[in-house]
Amino acid sequence: MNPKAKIAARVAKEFESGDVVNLGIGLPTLVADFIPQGIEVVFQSENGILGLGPSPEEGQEDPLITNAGAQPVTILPGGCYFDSATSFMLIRGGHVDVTVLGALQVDEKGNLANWMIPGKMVPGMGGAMDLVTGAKRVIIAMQHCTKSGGSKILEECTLPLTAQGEVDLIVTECAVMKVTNKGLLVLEISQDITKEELQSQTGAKLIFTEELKIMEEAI
Amino acid sequence: MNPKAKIAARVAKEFESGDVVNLGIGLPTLVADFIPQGIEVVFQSENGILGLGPSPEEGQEDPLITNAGAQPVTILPGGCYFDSATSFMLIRGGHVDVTVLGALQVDEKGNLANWMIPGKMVPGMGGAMDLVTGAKRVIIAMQHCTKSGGSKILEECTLPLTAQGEVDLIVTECAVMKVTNKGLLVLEISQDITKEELQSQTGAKLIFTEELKIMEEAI
Amino acid sequence: MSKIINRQEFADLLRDDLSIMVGGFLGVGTPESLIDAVIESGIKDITLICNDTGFPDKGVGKWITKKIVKKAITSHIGTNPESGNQLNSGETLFDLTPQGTLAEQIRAAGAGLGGILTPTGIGTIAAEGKEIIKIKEKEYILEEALSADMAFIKAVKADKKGNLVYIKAARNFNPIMAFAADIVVAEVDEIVEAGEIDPDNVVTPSVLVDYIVLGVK
Amino acid sequence: MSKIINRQEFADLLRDDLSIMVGGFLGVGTPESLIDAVIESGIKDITLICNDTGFPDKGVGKWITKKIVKKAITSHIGTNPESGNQLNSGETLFDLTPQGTLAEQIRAAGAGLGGILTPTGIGTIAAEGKEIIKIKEKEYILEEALSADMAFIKAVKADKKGNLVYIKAARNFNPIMAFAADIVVAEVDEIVEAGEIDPDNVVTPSVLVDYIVLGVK
Repeated sequence: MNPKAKIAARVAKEFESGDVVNLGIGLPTLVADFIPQGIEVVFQSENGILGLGPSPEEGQEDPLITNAGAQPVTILPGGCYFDSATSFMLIRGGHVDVTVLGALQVDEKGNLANWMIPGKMVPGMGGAMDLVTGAKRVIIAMQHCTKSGGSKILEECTLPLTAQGEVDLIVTECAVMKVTNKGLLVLEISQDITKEELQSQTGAKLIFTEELKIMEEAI
Repeated sequence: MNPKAKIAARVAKEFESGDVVNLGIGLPTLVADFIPQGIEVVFQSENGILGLGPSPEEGQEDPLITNAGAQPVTILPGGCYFDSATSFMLIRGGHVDVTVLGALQVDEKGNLANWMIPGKMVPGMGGAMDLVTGAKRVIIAMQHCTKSGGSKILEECTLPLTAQGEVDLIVTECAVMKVTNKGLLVLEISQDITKEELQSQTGAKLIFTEELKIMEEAI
Repeated sequence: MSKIINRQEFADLLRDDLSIMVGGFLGVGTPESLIDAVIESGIKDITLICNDTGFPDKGVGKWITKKIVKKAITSHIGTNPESGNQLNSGETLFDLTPQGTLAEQIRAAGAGLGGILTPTGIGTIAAEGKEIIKIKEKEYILEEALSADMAFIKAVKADKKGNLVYIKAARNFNPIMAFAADIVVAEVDEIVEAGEIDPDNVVTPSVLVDYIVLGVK
Repeated sequence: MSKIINRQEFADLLRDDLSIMVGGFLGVGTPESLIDAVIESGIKDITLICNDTGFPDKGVGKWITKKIVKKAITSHIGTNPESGNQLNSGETLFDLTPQGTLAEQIRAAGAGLGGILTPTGIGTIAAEGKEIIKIKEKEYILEEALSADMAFIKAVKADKKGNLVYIKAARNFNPIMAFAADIVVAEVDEIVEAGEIDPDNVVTPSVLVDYIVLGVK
């Protein structure tokens, strides 16, 4: 299983039936493909859809039914459309249970940086700041290190923040980490890495729970 | 013609085609019956209707189509319904051109008191404060004096205000008065009253325009 | 799990001292069955948030008549003489608020905003004791967001997931209250299958509604 | 007087230095015909308010490509490389705003509110230079209301009075922009008689719309 699928599959296990979930662009979008059988979540997209369904068959795309990344999607029976103000009432008002987002950096205080690299990449924050501030639970789904091998998990973010202290859980291909007021608590670790290796690849001090589990590969 | 009909008919002449108009409960509601031929206004009601039509025939009342005073009304083709937040977006946001309201007191500074008499009558302000603050133009339609003969037009309101300095025009059975920064300017006077009589029945100093007209009786 | 509950299951949600938003405008678009069920449940000391207190025998006015309301936050009580009596006697507290402010305070709570900045009420007793904020030379009252433990709303139709549509002037405060309470119960005239309401015409999205009760006609 | 105008009459409304809101989300629900007509008109120095700057050849991105925008207030420019280039060169000003804040600022202007109190952006550069208001121990940024000279919006259908309905995800910013500009022009795919749209399904009330233009398919 490739790392992205592994991360997405693990994140998908965090949901409970009835959860309203907003998935960010990129890796987080993959999470929709791994929802466990018997769990029914409702996907929200900030461009104004509730009840997103699977990707349309090729040739069946409707140009007016897209997600917030402009990819074609579908809507399930019982879904609905609304305007942007209503969409962010849902998001900012705490009516979205979980948001899953990627990160450039995340730190042990739950700070998140995922919207710009000064002087280099300034796409704008889109709906990310509202999602991270408003959703009841914020899960970061990302590869553990940057392409050059640097750690994305730090004592303190150095890039401009998306939100302060809002991250609840970090899921990478190496581990599942919970943000606590004592620091990052490792709940699960991948079978192909040791605690020491994980710590060495992480820019913040890790705490390991006594009930540390092996991070399961999805089937 | 009775005084109330005279007032309502005169107010109705203030509208231009296309005006969005909200009529208060009581005397102002009568204004709808006097819209001049050729003038098409759109009536808004704060309980969530745009495009109110004439009162329904007896027996044709729809309990779900009422005005803000719970009286049965009708809706014209091209009318629509909306919620209370949207209704007050229209009102507070300046999308209502004219509101016509009654008054307990109104003063030469354009202050209005029409929602309570301490210790005596405390019905609540309903939508009146929003209407007077938000509508582009505020017309007061009321009988010139109280039942006991006291003046309702004062130098300064003594009752708790509905809004400060928002009144534009006052129409009574005796006169049409414009609120200016120099005071109350009488534009029209009823044929059955002299300037001196009008002043004696008014608790604020009146200024008479040089082009003073006789207040026409509606046909 | 189905969101559809009966009146007994509804009564089981209730307790004393709840803050409750109730939709409706002078008895139009009011969840009358839920209002009656609350009276039957015997709970008391309600903090009521609603546009108006209806009539003595219609809408939330029935709660005023039964004296189960401790405090009412509302824009108008003039159509219910019982409200006026209880205000004068001090038996019930009435917090009178401009209608547009009330609507926007409720919406702000549902939208996760801290409050609103409204020009309505400047220079009146509605501004007393409140923070005034000046923006571009104009004064606004800071009014705090207003949420509640429960909202009882009325729609004409629900699908089984909880999507709601309203009819005519019976919409009023119902859609905004659906955003602003911990538990939202919708009384409806009709329940249809998911997918039977055109997704463009849904006014209240399903996820806001916790329970659906079929109203007694 | 009819609200229906043709492209020439639309062009006659335009001038340099306008602030213009444009509906749409990454080119979905965008008034493409009006966007093209603006380019043809030759006006420049637009202050643009929109969710995103679309793509170089789609949506308001076309205005960026043509360099007729002086300043853009928007939440996202990442899908239009030309925006990034002009940001880096300093040729165009970009005021990046969180999407929910932008939506609510526009709505506030349309609703006659002075601004909004949002928790979004606290502790980030989005809060820099802005007033922070504490309500019940929680911090909120005071963001001012945002209005414009004109709003160009896209709906699927209008009736002749100007009532609008939207379809699918093409609704987005259009309904709130209809409240927030001095002149509102709606591009639609279809114009029907007054009364043909169910009054319960109208999303944008007629009185907000000044002009209707039938879009070029």
